[in-house]
Formats: sequence, structure tokens, C-alpha cells
Amino acid sequence: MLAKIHVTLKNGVLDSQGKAVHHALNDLGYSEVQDVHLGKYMEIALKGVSEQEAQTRVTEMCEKLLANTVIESYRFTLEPSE
Amino acid sequence: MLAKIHVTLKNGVLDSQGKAVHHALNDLGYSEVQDVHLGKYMEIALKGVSEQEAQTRVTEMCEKLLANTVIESYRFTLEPSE
Amino acid sequence: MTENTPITPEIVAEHGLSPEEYARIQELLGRDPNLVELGIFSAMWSEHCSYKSSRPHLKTLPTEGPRVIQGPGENAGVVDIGDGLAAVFKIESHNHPSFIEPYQGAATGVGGIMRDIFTMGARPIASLNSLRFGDPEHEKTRYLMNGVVKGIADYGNCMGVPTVGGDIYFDACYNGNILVNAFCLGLAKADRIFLGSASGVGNALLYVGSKTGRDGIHGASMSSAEFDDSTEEKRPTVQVGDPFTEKLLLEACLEIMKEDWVVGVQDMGAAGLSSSSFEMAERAGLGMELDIDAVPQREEGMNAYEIMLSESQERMLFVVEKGKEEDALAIFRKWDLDVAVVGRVTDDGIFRAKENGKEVVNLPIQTVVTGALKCDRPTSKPAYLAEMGTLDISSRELPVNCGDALKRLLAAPTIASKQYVYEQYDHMVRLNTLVLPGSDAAVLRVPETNKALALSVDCNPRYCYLDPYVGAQIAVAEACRNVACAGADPIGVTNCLNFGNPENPEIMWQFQEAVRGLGDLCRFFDIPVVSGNVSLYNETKGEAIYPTPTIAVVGLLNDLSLHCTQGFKQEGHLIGLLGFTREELGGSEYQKVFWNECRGKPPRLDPKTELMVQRLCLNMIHQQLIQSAHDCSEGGLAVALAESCFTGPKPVGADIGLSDGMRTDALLFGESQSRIVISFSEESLPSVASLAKEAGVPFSVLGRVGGQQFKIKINQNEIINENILVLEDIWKNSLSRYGNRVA
Amino acid sequence: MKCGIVVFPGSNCDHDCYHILKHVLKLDTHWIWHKDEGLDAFDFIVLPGGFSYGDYLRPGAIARFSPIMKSVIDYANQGGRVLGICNGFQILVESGLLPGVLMDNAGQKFICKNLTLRVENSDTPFTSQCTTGQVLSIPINHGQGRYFADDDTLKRLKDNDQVLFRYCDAEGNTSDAANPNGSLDHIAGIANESKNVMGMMPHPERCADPLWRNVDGQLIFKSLIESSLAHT
Ligand SMILES: Nc1ncnc2c1ncn2[C@@H]1O[C@H](COP(=O)(O)OP(=O)(O)O)[C@@H](O)[C@H]1O
Ligand SMILES: [Mg+2]
Repeated sequence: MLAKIHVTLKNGVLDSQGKAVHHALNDLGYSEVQDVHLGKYMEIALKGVSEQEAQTRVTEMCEKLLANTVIESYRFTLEPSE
Repeated sequence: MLAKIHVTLKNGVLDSQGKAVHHALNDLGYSEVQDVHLGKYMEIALKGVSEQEAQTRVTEMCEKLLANTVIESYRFTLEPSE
Repeated sequence: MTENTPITPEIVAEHGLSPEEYARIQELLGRDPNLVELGIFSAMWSEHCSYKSSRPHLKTLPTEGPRVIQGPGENAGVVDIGDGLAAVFKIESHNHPSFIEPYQGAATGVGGIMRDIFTMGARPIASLNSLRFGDPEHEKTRYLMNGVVKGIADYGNCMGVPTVGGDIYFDACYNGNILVNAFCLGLAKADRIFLGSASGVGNALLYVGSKTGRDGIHGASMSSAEFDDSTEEKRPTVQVGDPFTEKLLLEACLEIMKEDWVVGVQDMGAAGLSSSSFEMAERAGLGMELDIDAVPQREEGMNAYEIMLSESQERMLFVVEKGKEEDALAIFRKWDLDVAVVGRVTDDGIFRAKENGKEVVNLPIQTVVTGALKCDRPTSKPAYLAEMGTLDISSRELPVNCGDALKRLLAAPTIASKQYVYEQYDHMVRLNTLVLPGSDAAVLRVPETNKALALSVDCNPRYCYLDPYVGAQIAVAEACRNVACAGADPIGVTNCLNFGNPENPEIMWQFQEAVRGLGDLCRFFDIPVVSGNVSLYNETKGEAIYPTPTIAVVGLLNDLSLHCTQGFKQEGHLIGLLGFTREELGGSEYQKVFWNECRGKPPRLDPKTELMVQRLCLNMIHQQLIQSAHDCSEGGLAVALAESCFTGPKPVGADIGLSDGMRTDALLFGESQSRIVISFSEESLPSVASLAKEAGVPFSVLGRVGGQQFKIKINQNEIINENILVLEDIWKNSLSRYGNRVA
Repeated sequence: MKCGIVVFPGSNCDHDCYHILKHVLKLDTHWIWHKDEGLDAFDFIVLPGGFSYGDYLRPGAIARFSPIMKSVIDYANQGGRVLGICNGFQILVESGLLPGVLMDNAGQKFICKNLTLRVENSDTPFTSQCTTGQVLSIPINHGQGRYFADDDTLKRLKDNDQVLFRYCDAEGNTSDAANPNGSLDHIAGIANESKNVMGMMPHPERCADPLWRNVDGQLIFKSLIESSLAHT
């Protein structure tokens, strides 16, 4: 099973990295860039768990470790791994 | 137009962050975790460009700034923004 | 919209205002406030901003002295250090945000205190932090510690301000409420100190820094309330820091402050734009008008309420002379900062704010700033003291093996080396750090002079729990002792008073006693308290933290080459002790580790003896008679001796002989005050002994530096004989072993 | 002799480099603002440490697009001497003036401490005052200093003697224990092929003021000065 997890800042939380990258892109001449948000992407390979178990376990991992739920939200999908 | 960009480490580049997270998850009792990879996820809102232009421009942004192609690869999708 | 919402009792309660306070607002205004105005009152009258519980007590502190340029009442205290220079410093708490989100909470705490310093026109040159975490075995402690340390590191390192010291304690009383107190010190020209005053009718009000977002709305009210289960829901009020913007803000501010048309400046801390603008106008006795729409905004659709109360970080309010607006804008734009003229100084003592051309705030400034009901909170001596105040140690067992006991103490996270923590901090940037973290006090050279400053922060909360008066005195004494061990004369004090709920008379009694102890000792030592901060409501579900009056002391060395460190320098040197050991184990780390209790009386402190010991130590350092000086604190004499063995140029053993009739554990590990371990060459012994005698300070030779073993004999019986490298490994690596574990 | 220190937004060791070059080594030292252009007048350039652009995205990634970097690249391509320290090294790598990348420390933590380095090639403008094999004591201060390059690049670096410093113990031996950040092949500093551009993670300016006993860092600045004198 492969979990693909996206962790992003919640709405309204200052995204200082996104701001800096936005500036840089505008300075480089990409004036079409209106907004930039930076987040994390993780792939976690799981073994020996059913999809249902994986659902619960990955949610737990996100809550406990992978996302800082005070300021970040997360979402994930599960795929059978090749 | 909204570009959703994934930047991940190339194969063979040691992912020390992923390794640390892997270790942490195992320590927390998630013994089903076999492998962890960490990458970046970015959303860039674009205005006034066609999909085709966006394709070229975002590729350029990735090559120049968003990814360090010595160690990272990138992929992205384009979506019409709401 | 917001100004039309009718004010119901529920809304008043949600704003943390009592019905009496609301009645007072109605009476002072002669009308009902609108919602924006209520929000402003709520923030400004919160404990955090108004000091309503603490002020009557704080007024008793000694705040004056020949060196004092600015005492309490401004963003930071200012002390003259000669050569036309002034030291600007303050300590501030960020406890509640750090418990909710350790990384961002600690980071923004550092950002906030640095702004307090450079707001005064000073360049920050050093930071300290004082941290209190719960029981190491508590499930959240490791996560909180690692998050807080990383937050401090990332912010301070990016700012290019060295973090040169601090202190860390672990105790179960902080399980539900950690403490993060951040100290910063800057240097300014003594005649170029900037104050937060908005004078000069017609002068322009400039907003500069980051854009305003919806962060931390109600932050000031939140930090003035206890935690409960609904705290989780308050989470989005946590602010996020951007040290990069703050670094630009720092450089831009120092650049613009070279101009003589800068009238006043204040950072936007708690209660953001409201407190900064009201306080600046109040200090000048003038009025202010503000155009809400001109405030740079990060999000769309923000209203006046949100803009007035947002606690977005990295923002400042400047007042510049009329006609200089464009010059000011140009400097800030050079540094790529958001900047706008947002208002003017007026002459009528009224604060007016307009949104979309419509007046949404019209408040008399003095009323808002000084009108909070002073609370004369009742005090009563805590019931626990009767029970906890007694300790009969005759019933407690002696350690079977003193070597093992020493090892256990060296491994205790409160005693173990904090290298794991300070290695994550840049403690060298700006090339001033003469004594790196790891000695009693950090020492920083004062650039372009031959002087140096020594810094230390201290507070033993267990002593304060058992006797807040003595505990606070010891905190001051110890911080001064640390600074004296570095060769410096204490010249100023700042303090952060962390306590539980002041509405509880027993907590208020602790507060009153601690302030009394702080004041009495500072008066006796003749050191002014020039700044400080109060953090109340540090409790979770009715469980208060131990009283924690954190004290930071700044010391001055007139000749930087005469500084001293705690490590033994050379084999063959003699080891001596200044001061006197009593049979005291109440409140000690030994008592906690071995008997799992905190009871009895804290160690005795005799201020006169303390002062004599410190003066003597300073004298010996200045006469270059001694090569090391180390204060005895947690873990007592045995731990202090071992630490001196570990912290020299390389680890070295020692051969110690003690003779005394008291309990072995009290002799080795008791925490009697006013003691300093020194080392010196054989030739210096006569001078050292005669100086001590002249000073009337007890002095004894304990042994000699050398070898690979750490040996202690008591009355000729060897009771400790351990390999120094084994001890060093335990002491040096225990905290990193703890911190690097996951579960 | 005229040297320049580039100030990026977020640089914070600029002041320290300035202090050493100007006040300790008495050079004619100038600030160069990141929005400036043109460097021809300088005998050498220093890119100092710090957190340019907050190190956001990746350290050095945004700084390499500062206007001044065009001039730095031209200057380097014409043989001008460029020293990048810490964040300066990261910028040089991002800009392609030096090969490889600098990644998160293996331990995932920022590290500030004194350590020892071995000089691997003293035949360069940055190390001529040292001897090959000499052990220098120089502090590090970084969160992202783990050098990495692919096998071909590493081979070229070695074949061409471009590795100038390796982390080592006090006796000069390299080992995993002496490697603070997991750097490939213990690399602490490298030069470009023609040896006029050098990047190193440790901070020589932090041990070059005689106020402290250790002034090993002076060797690097003095090498630069000597070789620049010879050059002009
Ligand atoms: N415990 C204290 N001792 C002395 N002065 C204090 C104390 N607490 C607060 N002060 C002073 O009260 C003023 C207001 O403090 P504070 O509210 O912390 O400032 P800020 O607005 O920066 O948050 C400051 O000048 C501070 O020095
Ligand atoms: Mg303030």
C-alpha cells in the first residue's frame, strides 16, 4: 500500500516561504504568478495492512507526527503499491 | 490557472529527512511503515496565460528555481482555477 | 457591519470582560461601545496588557540608580555602560503560545523580544532563554522541548543574533503549562534611545513590516486565561513568525533611526495595532487618527475589528515628522518591506479610526490605557506550606554508593549539560562571544571598547514553591553569582514573573512574596530592576505551576581580558571553596531524584554573606589569582566539582578530601547558597587565603586537579572514585540521548 | 588591495567578514549591495554566511537570482576570486559556479560548534598559507551543510584536486564520527576547476580575530591576499 500525503498550511496562516518564492518568481519576470503556496508531500510505503487499517493508521500518523495540525491540514490517498 | 507541482528527490539521492521520519514512525509503533520519501508540494496561481503558455512557463520556473535538478525531479498538473 | 452589532452580555463575557468592567466602560464612555471598541477594551484591559493584578506589587521594586537611563515603562530597560554606550535589555514570556504550538510559539517569542530591543534604537547582540518543561517521562515533554528549541534556533539564527545562554528545568508542575521566557540585550548610543511616544501634532503615523493577517486575534486575552479542554479550539490564534522579514525590519529600523526626524516608535506586540497606537499616543498625552483601509493587509475582506486586534508578527509603528513621509517610505522600500502612512497625531486625546470613510472607533485614549479597574487581589498564605514545609531527613536513607548517586544526578536532565540545546543555536555570530554557552555566565565583548558584558538567567522553582520570598532572593543571588564568577559586576536586572491564576489568593500570596524577595535583594545589592514582564494564569485545570520568577542579570567587566570561566585549566592546580556548607536538602535536585519529593525549607540565604562571597570572587579574578570560578547550584558541591572537571580545555580528574560531620548526601549534593568552587596555582594559595580571611569569607582547600579519576574522600574514607570520561559522557550526552529519542 | 563583501537580504555574517578584513587584516574593504552590479574593481569577493532570503525554498536558491549574482558569475568566469562561506557556499552551488548541492544535515538539526578540518590541497589561492594535511580548527554553523554530488562529479573533484577541506578528528583522520553532517566523502570545502572560486561550510571569519586564541581562519584570508597580490 502506498500513502500519498499532502500537508499544507491552513487558510490564513502566514506562508513566508510562499511569499518569498512569489517575489522571486515575479522578479524573474513571471508576472503571471498571482499566488504561491508551499507545502510538503510525502510517500509512505506500508506493508501487511488492509486499506481500511491503512486509512486509520495514516490518519493517526498525520495527526501525531506528519502534520502540525495547529497550522497545517493534510489529505492523503491510498494506492496499492506496484 | 492553478499549477500543482511536486518536487521530489531523484532516485539514489539519500533522503535523510525521509529516513528520519521513517525512524520516528517505527519508534512510534508503526511497524508497517516500509519506506518514507519526503518532497515539496507547491501551488502556483497564474493569471492571463493559456494552458499551453502555462505549460512552458511553469516548466521554466521549475528548471530555474523551484527544483534543484541536480538532485530533484519535478512534475506538475495544470487546472483551471475556480 | 461590526460597529452595528449590539453588545450582549454573552459578547462581553466572550471578550473576557466582567460585568463590572463593562459597566465601567459604559460609564467612562457615556454610551455603549461598538464591537470594535469592545475588542480594543478587551485586549487593553486584559491582564497581559494592563498589569491590573500585578502593578501594585511591581511598584515596590527598586528601579533607579546612577546608571539607569530608562527604567520600566518602555519597551525595554536601558542602562549606561560608559563609553557613550547603553545596554538595552528585557525578558518576556511566550508560555501559552508555546504550549499550543511549541515551534511557532517559541519562535515568535524570540521575534517579539528582539523587536522590543531594536525598537529602542539598539542593535541586539545577544539572546538568552529560560525554559521550563514537564516531567521528562510525560508524553508531551520531548516533543515540546524539541519544538521550542528548534523554534528559538531557527528564529534567532536567521536574525544573526547569537543565543548565548539560558536555563532549563524539568518538573511535573509544568506538564500542562510549559514556560518559554526569552531575553534579549542590545547596544545603543546612550544619547540615541528611541521611545514609544507619538508627539508632535500633525506628525505621520507609519506602519511598517509584514502585512496584517488574521493571526492571533485574541492572543492577549488568551494568554490571560487558564487552559482547559477548549484550548484546542483556540488553536488558530497562534501566530507564525517570519524571521527573514524581521531581519530586514531590524536593518531598516536601525538605518532610519539615524535620522533626526524619527519621533517615536513601538513594535506591535500583544494586542497589535491597538496597543501600540494607544500606548504611543498616551505617552505623549495626544490623540491619533488612523485610516484602517491604509493598513497593508494579507487577506481579503478583513474588517476593522480584525485589523485593530491582529497579532501578526514583524510589524512596527513609527511616528515621523510631517513632511518626511517620503524619505521614510524610501528607506523601508529599499529593504523590500511593506510600508504605508496610516494616520496622524492629533491634539485632542481621542483615538479615531475610519474604515471606508466611516468612523468605527472613537475612544478617549487615557481611559483605555489607564482606566482598567485596578484589582487589589486578596492574598492568603497557601495551605500546602504547613504540610510541605517540614522535612525530617533522619528518616531518609543515605545512598548506598555515592559514585552511582553522582552518576544519577549528572544524568538528570535538569543538571546534565545543555550542549544538545545550545549547539542548535548560533552562539558566535557577530564575533562578540568571549565565553560561549556552557559556563556560569556568557561573556560578550562590547564592540569597539575594552569592555564586556556578562549575562545569566536563573530561577529555581522548587525553592520558590517552598518559600517564594527566599526563592526569588536566591534567583537574584544566583544570577549575580554567575555573573560574578565570570568576572563581572552586576549592573541591572530584568525579570519575568510566571505564576498561576491571580484570582486565587494563594497564588497572589506567592506573587506578592516573590516580588518582595526580588525587591529586597535588589535593594540590598543595589541593582536596579529596569524592565520585566508578568505572565499569570499559568495553570491547567486548576493545577498551577510552581511560582517561577525568572531573573536575568547583566554584569559589566571594565577590562574584558579579566574574564573567568568555570572549567579547571591545568593539572596540579589547587581546588578551593568559598563559602560554607550546611546540612540542607529541602527543595534540592537530590531530594527530587532520590526521594521523589519537594519539601522542607529551601536553602538559607544570607544576603550579606552572599555579597561578600561575590565581591571576594570578583576581587580574586581581577587580581588574576584564580583560574576558574564556578557557582554551586543544583546537585551541590559534588556536581559543581565534576562540572569544573568537564568544562576546561580538556576533561581532567580531581582528588578531593572533605572533612565534616554532616550527612554524606547533604555534604555532597546539598544546595547551600553562597558557595563558589575556585582553582588556582600553588603559588597563589597564600594570597587567596589571606584575601578570603580579610573578607571574612569561609575558605577551604578541597584538593587538586589532575589524573583521570574523580575522587572524593570524606574524613579520609574514599566514597567516590570514578573515571572522569565515564562521568563526562553521562553528563554531556544524557540530554541528547533523551532529545533524539522519538518515543 | 580592494575586496568586497556581498550583502544579500538575510546575510548575517557580512558584518563579521567585514570586521576581519577591514579591522584585523586592514584591507580596503567594501560592502556590495545585492541590487548593485559590476565588480571589476575588486581583487576578491566574499559571499558571507547567513540566511539569504530566509533560506526559503532551498538555501541559496533565491539569492542566486539577485542582480549582483550576474556580476559575480561574470567576475568568476573572468578569473576573479570568489570565496563563499556557509550560505555563500550554498549560493555558489545553486548558481552553478560550484558543482554539487548542500542538503539537510544528516541529523536533521542545526549545528554550531568548533571542529577540525584537514587541508587537502594547499596549492590554491585560498589555501596557499596552509600545508596539505594541516589540521585547522574552525567552527561550523549550519543546518544544511551535507555536501552531495553524483559519482562522476565526485570523481572529477578528486581527480582535479578540487576538494580543499575535509572534516577530520584532532589527529587529522576522517571518520563518520568526525563528520558533523553526513557530507559525502567528508567534504567541507571545494573549489571550481580553475580554483578561483571556493566554497566552504566552516566559518574562517569566526577564528581570525586575535581576541581569541585560535586564529586558524586567518590562513584562508591571508592566502587570498597573498595570491591576489601575486596576481596583480
Ligand atoms: N516584573 C516586572 N518588573 C518590572 N517591570 C515590569 C515587569 N513587568 C512588566 N514591566 C514593565 O512594564 C512594561 C510593559 O511590559 P509589557 O507589557 O511586557 O510590554 P510589551 O508591551 O512589550 O508586551 C515594560 O516597560 C516592562 O518593562
Ligand atoms: Mg513591547
